Amino acid sequence: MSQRHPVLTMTAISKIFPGVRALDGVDFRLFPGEVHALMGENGAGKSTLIKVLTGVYGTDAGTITLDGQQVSFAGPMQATAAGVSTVYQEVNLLPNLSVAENIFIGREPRRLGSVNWREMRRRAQELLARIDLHIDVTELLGSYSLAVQQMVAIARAIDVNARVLILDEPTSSLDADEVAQLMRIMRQLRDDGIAIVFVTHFLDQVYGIADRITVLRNGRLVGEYPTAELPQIALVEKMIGHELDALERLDSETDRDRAAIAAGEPFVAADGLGRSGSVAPFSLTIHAGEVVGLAGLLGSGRTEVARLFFGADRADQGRLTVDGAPAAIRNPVAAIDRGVAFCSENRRTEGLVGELSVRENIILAMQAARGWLRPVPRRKQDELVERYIKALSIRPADPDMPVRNLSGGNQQKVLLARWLITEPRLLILDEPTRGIDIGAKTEIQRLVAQLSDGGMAVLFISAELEEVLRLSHKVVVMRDRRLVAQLDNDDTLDADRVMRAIASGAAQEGLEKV
Amino acid sequence: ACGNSDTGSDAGDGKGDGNGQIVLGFSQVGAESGWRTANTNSIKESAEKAGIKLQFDDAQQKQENQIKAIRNFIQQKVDVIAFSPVVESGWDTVLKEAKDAKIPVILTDRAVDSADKSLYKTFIGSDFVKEGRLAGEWLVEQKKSATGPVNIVELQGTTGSAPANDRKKGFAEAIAANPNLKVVASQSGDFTRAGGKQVMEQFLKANPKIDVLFAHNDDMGLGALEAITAAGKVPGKDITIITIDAVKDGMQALADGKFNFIAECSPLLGDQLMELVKKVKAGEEVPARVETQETTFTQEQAKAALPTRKY
Amino acid sequence: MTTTPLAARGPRAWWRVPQRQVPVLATLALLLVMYGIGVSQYRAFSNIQVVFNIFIDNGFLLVVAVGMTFVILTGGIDLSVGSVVAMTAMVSASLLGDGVHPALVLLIALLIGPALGFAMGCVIHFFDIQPFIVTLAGMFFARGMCTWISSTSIPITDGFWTSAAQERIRIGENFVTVSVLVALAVVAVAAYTLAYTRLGRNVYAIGGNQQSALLMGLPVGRTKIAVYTISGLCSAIGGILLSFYTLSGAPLIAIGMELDTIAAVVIGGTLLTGGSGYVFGTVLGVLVLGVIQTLITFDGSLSSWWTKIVIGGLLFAFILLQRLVGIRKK
Amino acid sequence: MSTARTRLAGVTGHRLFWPLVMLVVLLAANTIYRPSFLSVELKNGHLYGSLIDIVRLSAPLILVALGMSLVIATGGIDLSVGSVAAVSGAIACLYISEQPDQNSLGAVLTAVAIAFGIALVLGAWNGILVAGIGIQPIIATLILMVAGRGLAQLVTSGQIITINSEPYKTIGVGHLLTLPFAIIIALAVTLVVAVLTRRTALGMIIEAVGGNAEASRLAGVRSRRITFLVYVVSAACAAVAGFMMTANVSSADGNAVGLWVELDAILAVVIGGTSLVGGRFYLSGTIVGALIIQTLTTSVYAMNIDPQTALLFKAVVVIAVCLIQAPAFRARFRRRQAPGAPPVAPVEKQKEQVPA
Ligand SMILES: Nc1ncnc2c1ncn2[C@@H]1O[C@H](COP(=O)(O)OP(=O)(O)OP(=O)(O)O)[C@@H](O)[C@H]1O
Ligand SMILES: Nc1ncnc2c1ncn2[C@@H]1O[C@H](COP(=O)(O)OP(=O)(O)OP(=O)(O)O)[C@@H](O)[C@H]1O
Ligand SMILES: [Mg+2]
Ligand SMILES: [Mg+2]
Repeated sequence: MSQRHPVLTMTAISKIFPGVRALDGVDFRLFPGEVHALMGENGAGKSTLIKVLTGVYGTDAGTITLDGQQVSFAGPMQATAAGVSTVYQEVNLLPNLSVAENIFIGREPRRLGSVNWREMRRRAQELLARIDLHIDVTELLGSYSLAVQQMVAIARAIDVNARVLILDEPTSSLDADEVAQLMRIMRQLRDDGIAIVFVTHFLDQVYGIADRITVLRNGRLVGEYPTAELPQIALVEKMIGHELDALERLDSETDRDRAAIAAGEPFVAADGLGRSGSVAPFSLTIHAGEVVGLAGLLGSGRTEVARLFFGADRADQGRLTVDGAPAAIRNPVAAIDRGVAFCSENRRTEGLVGELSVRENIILAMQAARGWLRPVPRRKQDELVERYIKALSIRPADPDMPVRNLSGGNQQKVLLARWLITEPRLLILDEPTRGIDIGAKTEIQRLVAQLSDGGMAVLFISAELEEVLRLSHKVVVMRDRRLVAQLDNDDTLDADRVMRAIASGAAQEGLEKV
Repeated sequence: ACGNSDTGSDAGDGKGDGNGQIVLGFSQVGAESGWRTANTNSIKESAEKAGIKLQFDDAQQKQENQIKAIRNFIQQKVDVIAFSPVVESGWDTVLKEAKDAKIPVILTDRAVDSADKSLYKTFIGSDFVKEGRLAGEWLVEQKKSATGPVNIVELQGTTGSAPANDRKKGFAEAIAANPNLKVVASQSGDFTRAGGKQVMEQFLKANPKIDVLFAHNDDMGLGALEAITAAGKVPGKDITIITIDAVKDGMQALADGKFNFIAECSPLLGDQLMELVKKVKAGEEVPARVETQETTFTQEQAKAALPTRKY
Repeated sequence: MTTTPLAARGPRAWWRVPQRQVPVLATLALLLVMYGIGVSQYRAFSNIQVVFNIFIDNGFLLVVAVGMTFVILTGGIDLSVGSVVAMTAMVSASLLGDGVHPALVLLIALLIGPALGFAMGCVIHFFDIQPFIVTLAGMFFARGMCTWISSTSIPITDGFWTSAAQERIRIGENFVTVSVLVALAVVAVAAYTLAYTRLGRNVYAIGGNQQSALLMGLPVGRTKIAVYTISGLCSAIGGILLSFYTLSGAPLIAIGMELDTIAAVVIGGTLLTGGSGYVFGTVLGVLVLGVIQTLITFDGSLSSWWTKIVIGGLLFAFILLQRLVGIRKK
Repeated sequence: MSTARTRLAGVTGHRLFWPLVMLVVLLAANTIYRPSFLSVELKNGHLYGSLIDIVRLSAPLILVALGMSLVIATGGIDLSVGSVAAVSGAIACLYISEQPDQNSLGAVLTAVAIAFGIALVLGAWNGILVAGIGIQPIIATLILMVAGRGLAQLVTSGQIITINSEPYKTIGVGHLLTLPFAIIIALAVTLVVAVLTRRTALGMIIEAVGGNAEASRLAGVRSRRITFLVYVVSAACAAVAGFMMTANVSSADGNAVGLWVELDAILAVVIGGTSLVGGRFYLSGTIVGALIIQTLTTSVYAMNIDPQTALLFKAVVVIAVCLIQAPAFRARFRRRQAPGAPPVAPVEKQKEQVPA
């Protein structure tokens, strides 16, 4: 393999942000026809390396050669023109344009110089069909869920005739099925001789497809390895930089006494709650100390359910009781007053305020609940922020850094910290582990378990069925925007059964029917 | 002079009426100063007195708006159109339209520079150049015995506006008669008191010896008064103050000895205008130019005139 | 291995208006209502010429507003338009006064605006300075040029200009002017550009999210500069039309026009944050302002201050209804 | 690297550094033109001089700009400040002019209270349109900008109301401890706004709303209430500025008071480093911005620049201010001097997004 010429080489790349050395002499090689995984903890410098390559950032040192020619792109436009097609980490699309346009903008099919809309729609439909996405391509992109948007971004990238395809955490909000689709396409492209850079925190995906792995740690290169020669344990050790003792399995969590939990009064109970055009009426109870997992396919309406509980959207049918008393949760303020917290899936548009510092983002919800006249005392702020920066290992550990300068995973942790410090009674987590590295992920899972032990109710949504199963006492299955089953997470429940429930959409297995 | 009463009046709802009442479409520049408001009120009152129905339009200081208003008057088929042009140039097109529609036009307050004099019947108003000249001539007369240089500062109106241009020109022409009279500083005070005050403050600091202040209107002069007092000088004595307009507050200052001379620019041309409207409507011959009755005031004259001033 | 197709949305009936067009259509409906009120109140209002006059009197505003639409769609703003209009008219008048050939004058006048726009666009893009402040400086500059050229208004007597100004294009009983045709042509070209060219689509993209547009490999810098150049060009055309309209150049003309244009664009449903809006909406916005003004002239009983209060009131009523209609249809 | 150098970098890197440099340059230019420009003397127990004038005259602008900073921080804009200033000044003067004893302190206080109250109502009107009905701020406040001007003229009947009230006059031209009273008021209001926003959590919450409204809503911030509030505060500031402007000349001119002040205020805010997109706001920057603008105006008069070219001069200075302030511009310069220095990444500030 090393006999072939790399299509891309990056040598001794350094990138310094004010106060942060994001990349320090990193080398990277990419060969045609391979899938090359770029691995590292949150903040290791993966996204920065990619942005340096495509010219979003200038380098402070180092050279880049593409096809033996030294290049220095002034921006993604030039990179794209040179055959480097990229899906950046956050979904960077245009919510105000249609899906079709998002795929084709910049290279729209034209006739006599003017954009050929009909052709564009047709080709968009075709392309999305290839990745098995059947949506109305004339609709505005912004009206679709994050996962759909991620698929669209992928579709856009793979349609270009590129020699190098870069995918920065493309799978962070995708379900198993979509991931499988993506893998299939990646294989196809690889076989066509395209070089693919693949960033992810899912080890099984890496071992499922990657030919080689480059590991970064703290902005430095750890090494480059053929996948076959690097066992999983070794990979993780290389990423975190020490022995893997902190990562013991979390399996005791679901052993807690489900009966005891269920015997108590439910904390919240939805009775026929629904919103026309969004979620069909459903009933669901969540007890104190209970973790309820929501499973379902992309766009099945899990996020919408969460938003109804939180008052982010207003329910137009049914009732909600909190602590046995009817509660009209019409807006987030009302929900927060009753001890409900909602960590939304789209940290960029619905979560963080990019310009504000890590500290301010963390205390925002707490402050909002206290009202602006009673500021959280500085000492308390410092103490809380300090604690959660440590607990979630947010890096860099600088509370005054604007949050937009943090890496994606670290941003996610900040968002989580915001809600944890409010000590809610019901914590709704919508994809809380999106883009988070394995170390931190285990940490978060443990935290959730611990909190629920302490009596907190948790509604847990994740694209990873594994995770849902591991944490929840009860798994609620959604399909086509209706709640189709509630499964107790006893010894008999496994991913397979949940998948079957999703697929059949019915409760043939004697499960509680809704 | 009060604004609320106008709206209550039944002056015109645009539907026109067939009882032979003359309908006059009048487009005013705006309501940018007390002078202008007095002008508007004079016209409204006179129209009512003369039994003429007034279609009033306020152009908010924009020529575009005035042209639009005239077009609309044509559509409404008013009997006579009158307007105070915001600027001198650029009226030919719309005036031709009026002519084609056989609606006579009267200019008030300011002239236009159309080459084709048949586009309007007559002009009634003041001559800004003359006002500046009157101010300058009085000064020349006062200072004819002065041996040393006389330092004059000038507060101009809004840069680019017709009164500012003309008054500056007239004044400069007049004082050219005496080489001792020199304008040492000239800035725009935007016709406002605050502007006059602010500019005068700096004049006083930058020029140790100021003998004369010439302000393009009373308001700027009144603002400058405050700056002069604050600088520890006595207005009217240490600094001779000449202004134009003769609005009430200005006349008061003149009577109090704070101003020295005002060249009048009378806004009260309502009655004269209505006379002309009737004549024009009746098809009678009218003079090509009618000047408003205007005068100048010294301190003594102001004391005498003040009790009977209307605005 | 296959995903269940996402819950399909009902087939779109042919008569169902796409969501995105609802605000514009609501605006159109309200405009018609307002016109209807005028007709019912004032007899002469129903003359077709009144409608034509609205176009004649607002032709230059329309052209300038079209340019502003481009800028606002990218999320920017151009405060210099009013001054550039005045400067163009001033330059034309003074050159014509000097006896320069009208064709050459036209060319020069049409170059100055875009040149200034281009310069402002470059400063905005390359030095990453807020458009507001850059175009404000541009506004001062252009207005300063006006008073610098002449502090008095300059009449135009050139034959080409006067004939362009006074040429009446008959439509039955009524007429429009050359300006109206020019304005409509500009609208058509702009609408085509926005909908059917890459430049136009990039304009929307930048307004949606500039950072994303950059990462998607779109020519952000080029588009931004182009947009301010286009706005400069439209202002220049507007300036020419204004000089047709008034047959003169005056240093203080078109003061505050930037606010009128921004108002027209925003009333037409374009978001000031960028990314959403249509040229057709802008046309409606200009017409709304025109109709309000015509209503007030036809009324003819308002004092100066009531005129302003009523303009504010009508604007409020219109925007409120626009919001309510828009919300209900959603 | 030497500590002196890093310290220097710390100073030049400060947000206020370049605006202050500009201010100093303007003052220096004036001093070169007329060496006595900077001199301040004591006249009748009052400080007297061009510098004092500049600060006193910028007081109303500072006030308006403070309110505007908060509005802009929420991502809005308030065009109506000039009209609100005119209305409140007109109402106060009208009330005073109708009193038998214009010098009665009680009457003046009542006048100011009434006018202030009405200004709050106008601010609330703006707030309701923006926060309640959801009209775009620029157009919502444009309504009051137009109608408010008419309102002010209605109050004054299109005339200039001249008053003769010492207590009222004090607001504009009085002195306290040798300092112009207007400066003291401006300082006091600045202090109040600063304490209100920086000692409570209001400032951060405003910045959160301006930075990402949806995220703030989902974090439990009552964004509408905050948005509403800033328009009221802005109107309140404008009202005080209106009192100052009218007291300065002891008369209310419904047409001229506060004309175009909204543009100056926005310019001051922007020069001060606050982005029009919303988010972070800098009160100290705003004040420096206002001082720069007033210095510029005063320079035109003090250096006797021909009014016909005054605007060109302003254009040049404004563009110089923003160029020098722009990091991208300075970086370009530095790179030319020291080749090899890192190029700047074109990271544009964007609303509602957190690039990874
Ligand atoms: N614009 C910026 N300004 C300052 N620091 C930055 C900027 N962008 C990234 N960084 C810092 O650079 C480091 C590397 O970030 P990067 O986004 O490359 O991490 P990553 O490996 O992609 O992490 P993740 O897995 O969380 O996405 C982080 O410490 C981050 O805080
Ligand atoms: N077929 C569809 N047509 C249009 N919009 C859809 C469709 N499917 C999903 N959406 C969009 O996706 C969202 C609904 O999915 P929601 O986010 O509730 O699902 P989810 O189960 O959380 O899935 P995801 O994994 O996508 O987050 C809505 O905002 C909706 O607009
Ligand atoms: Mg990353
Ligand atoms: Mg979801």
